Amino acid sequence: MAINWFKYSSPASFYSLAGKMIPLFAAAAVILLIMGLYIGFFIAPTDFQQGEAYRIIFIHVPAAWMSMFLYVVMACWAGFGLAFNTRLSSMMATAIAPTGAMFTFLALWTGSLWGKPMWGTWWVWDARLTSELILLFLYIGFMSLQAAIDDPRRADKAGAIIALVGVVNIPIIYFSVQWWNTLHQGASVSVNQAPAMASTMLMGMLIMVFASWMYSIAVILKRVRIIILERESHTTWVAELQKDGVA
Amino acid sequence: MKPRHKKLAMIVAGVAALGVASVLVLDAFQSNLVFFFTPTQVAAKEVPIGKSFRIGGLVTEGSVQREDTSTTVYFSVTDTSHTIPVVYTGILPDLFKEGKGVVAQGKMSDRGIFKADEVLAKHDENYMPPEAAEALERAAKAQKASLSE
Amino acid sequence: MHHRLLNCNYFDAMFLWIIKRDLLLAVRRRSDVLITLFFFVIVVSLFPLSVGPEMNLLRTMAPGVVWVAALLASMLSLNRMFSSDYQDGTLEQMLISPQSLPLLVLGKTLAHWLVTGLPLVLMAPVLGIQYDLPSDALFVLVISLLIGTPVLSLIGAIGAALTLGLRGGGVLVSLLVLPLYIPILIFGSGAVEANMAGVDFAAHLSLIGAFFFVSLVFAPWVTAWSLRVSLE
Amino acid sequence: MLSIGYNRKLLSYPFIPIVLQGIKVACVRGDRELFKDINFSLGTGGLLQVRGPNGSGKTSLLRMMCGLSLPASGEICWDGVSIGTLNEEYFARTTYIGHLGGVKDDLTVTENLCISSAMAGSEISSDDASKVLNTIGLGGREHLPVKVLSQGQRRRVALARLLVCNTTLWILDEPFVALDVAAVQLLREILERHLQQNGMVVMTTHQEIDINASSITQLQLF
Repeated sequence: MAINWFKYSSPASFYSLAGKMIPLFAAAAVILLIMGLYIGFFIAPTDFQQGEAYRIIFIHVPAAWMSMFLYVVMACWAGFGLAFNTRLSSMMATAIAPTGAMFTFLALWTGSLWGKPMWGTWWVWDARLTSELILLFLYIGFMSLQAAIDDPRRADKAGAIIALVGVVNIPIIYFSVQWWNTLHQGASVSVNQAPAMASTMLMGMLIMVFASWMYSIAVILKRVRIIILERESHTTWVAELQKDGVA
Repeated sequence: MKPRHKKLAMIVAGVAALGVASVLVLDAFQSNLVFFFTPTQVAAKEVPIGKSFRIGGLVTEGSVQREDTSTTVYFSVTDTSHTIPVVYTGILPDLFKEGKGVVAQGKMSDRGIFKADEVLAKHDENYMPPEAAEALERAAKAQKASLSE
Repeated sequence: MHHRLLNCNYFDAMFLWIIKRDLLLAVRRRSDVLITLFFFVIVVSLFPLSVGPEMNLLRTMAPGVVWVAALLASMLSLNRMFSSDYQDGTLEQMLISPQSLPLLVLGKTLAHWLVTGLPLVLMAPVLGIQYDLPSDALFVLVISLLIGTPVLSLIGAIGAALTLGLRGGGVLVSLLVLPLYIPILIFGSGAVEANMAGVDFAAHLSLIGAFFFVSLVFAPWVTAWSLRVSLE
Repeated sequence: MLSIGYNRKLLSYPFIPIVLQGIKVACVRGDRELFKDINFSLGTGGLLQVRGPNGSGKTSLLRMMCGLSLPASGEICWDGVSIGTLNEEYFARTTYIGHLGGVKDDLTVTENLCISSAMAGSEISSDDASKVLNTIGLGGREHLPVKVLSQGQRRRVALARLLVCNTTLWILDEPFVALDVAAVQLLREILERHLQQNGMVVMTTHQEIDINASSITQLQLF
């Protein structure tokens, strides 16, 4: 089956493709979310040292992963847009930022809720927590810079530069628990080691990760559609679309 | 200098600067840029004198003593080679247990006791049901017993 | 008289030209430089007034306070880095000059540091004395500022270039640049604290040094790129 | 032809004809398309006059020709090569004087000229500078800061760069604005001389000024 992928790099055709894909991803997100939460809160066993409070990992860990992952994806799209002057990839970057910021905030917030009963403090200035907080600032900086620039082309490029500069922070967050002896524990799931986690717990968590992915894709596609409409409002295809919508 | 040479010189200078930077980073990671100090470092007097700092390690098995009338707790922190006695008044976090990780902030007193203002529990990255933990522990004990025989 | 000062006859002196030009402009507009310095002094002096004169407390706070004030002061001056050149069209000329733009940017950054960063470094010991810092801690403070403030100028240049000519550029530049400043702040004040605590402080300084070299290589380049984007 | 006091040295114009060419150039500002499918071609010794009402994109087109901004689509080529890939090589052959003169208020007239010409790649001594300033009618004001000069005099400081630069292509945005009769006449002579020496000029102007050139092209924007 031959699909002409380049066809979808134009905003107009991507707009309709995204419209078809959103319901699929949204449905997948809802189903996985229900499954993940059910496993996490009803099936997964109590932890031997943290008791019930550990269950926050089912939200905290996916959120923290997504916060970093989305930043990298955002920077890639932005960099791609900067290098090849492709409008759609810059729009993708703009669409990712709010979701990334949301997940970063969620990771910080749930982590803080976890920290109080487990560590005995809401917040501690160790390397992991500080660098994750910087990540939130970077997302906010990216969004406000883009919001302050009226010309969309300049906004795309300027945002891309700041996003690429901020990428330095990602390895720092990820490796902070290895480089410094932080209060934050090391990774439970990593590429080169067997997970330090019972399998039901791991399954619940991974399902929640997939749920977050599906959710992010659905929301980002939705946002890209809106951005496309805004940016392309002067084109004929948008005008026709609006006419159809009225009729 | 011709422009081409100038460009080359700039690239060489840039690479050299990055080389220096990586040497500096490696150098920094050799020394202690730490969130907490270990009991060994405390014993070796590598810690701030007369200043507040953090000490981290495991709570020594059987060392926790609580006063009946107050919330003052005595325990010691170990990294298996050295052990430092700690005194703390206040509420301990849920995860504070003998044999588990702990990070305490405070000062060394003159008598070699660490007076903590704040005690934080540091848990590890392992998650498992209690039965599994017990089974692991039994296995470890059995192994130990078989080794000592 | 001044034009003789500017008369440099060796080849490829553009880097020096731009530094001399910016220094000359700073001399002609002394008040801009002095405002930054006064800001630094006033912010540092506000803390003893607000937290009380207890010397132990002040000594503990000093590294952090001096570093935060230095950071804010250097940020305050970032807006001026390119805006006047932008308004009178000289920035346009720099962008289409046959000289290497990153090198010109490096020259401007160096000039910026010489008129804003260096005075802060020189001023810091005086302010440290206000906080009753011991002399070796003062020394570490000055060294950490000496290595750290150029990084503030280098990274700040990126933010200044990106926000050129925008509404509310001043606030925006802080939003962009402050997160990137945090590591410098942590290790800069960390070095002084470590020294006061009697612990080895070299690791902190090494890390700031590493930041310096990395930003020396990449920041002018990114700034040049940002300027092209902003002027397009 | 009147003599122009200051003689440029070392004119390095190659005598192979060079062409500045625009192919289907388009410009978008914000959401609005200012122009599209603009074609032009300018050879050695040629003058290209860009005309059009306010807001038709004259300045935008000139900035594209300088390499300050990229066309939304289409290409501008120098000697057959897109100027986007030439960069510094191309910048060494062009001089641009825009709305903003690129003159610093806090520097003196001489300092301004020395620095701007150094930046453009041709350093001059202060003696050369004062000769040029005499020619352009700023004699006696060499050491005044530019901020005390009149609008027309500032404009002259900016235009003085044309007399010291060693470039082929001059891109001038409204060069005659704010100039008095004598200065207009002087600038006309400078331009004519440049064209005779196989230079190239692109300019926008609202005034009707007849310049003698072997080839004059008009480019009308709407």
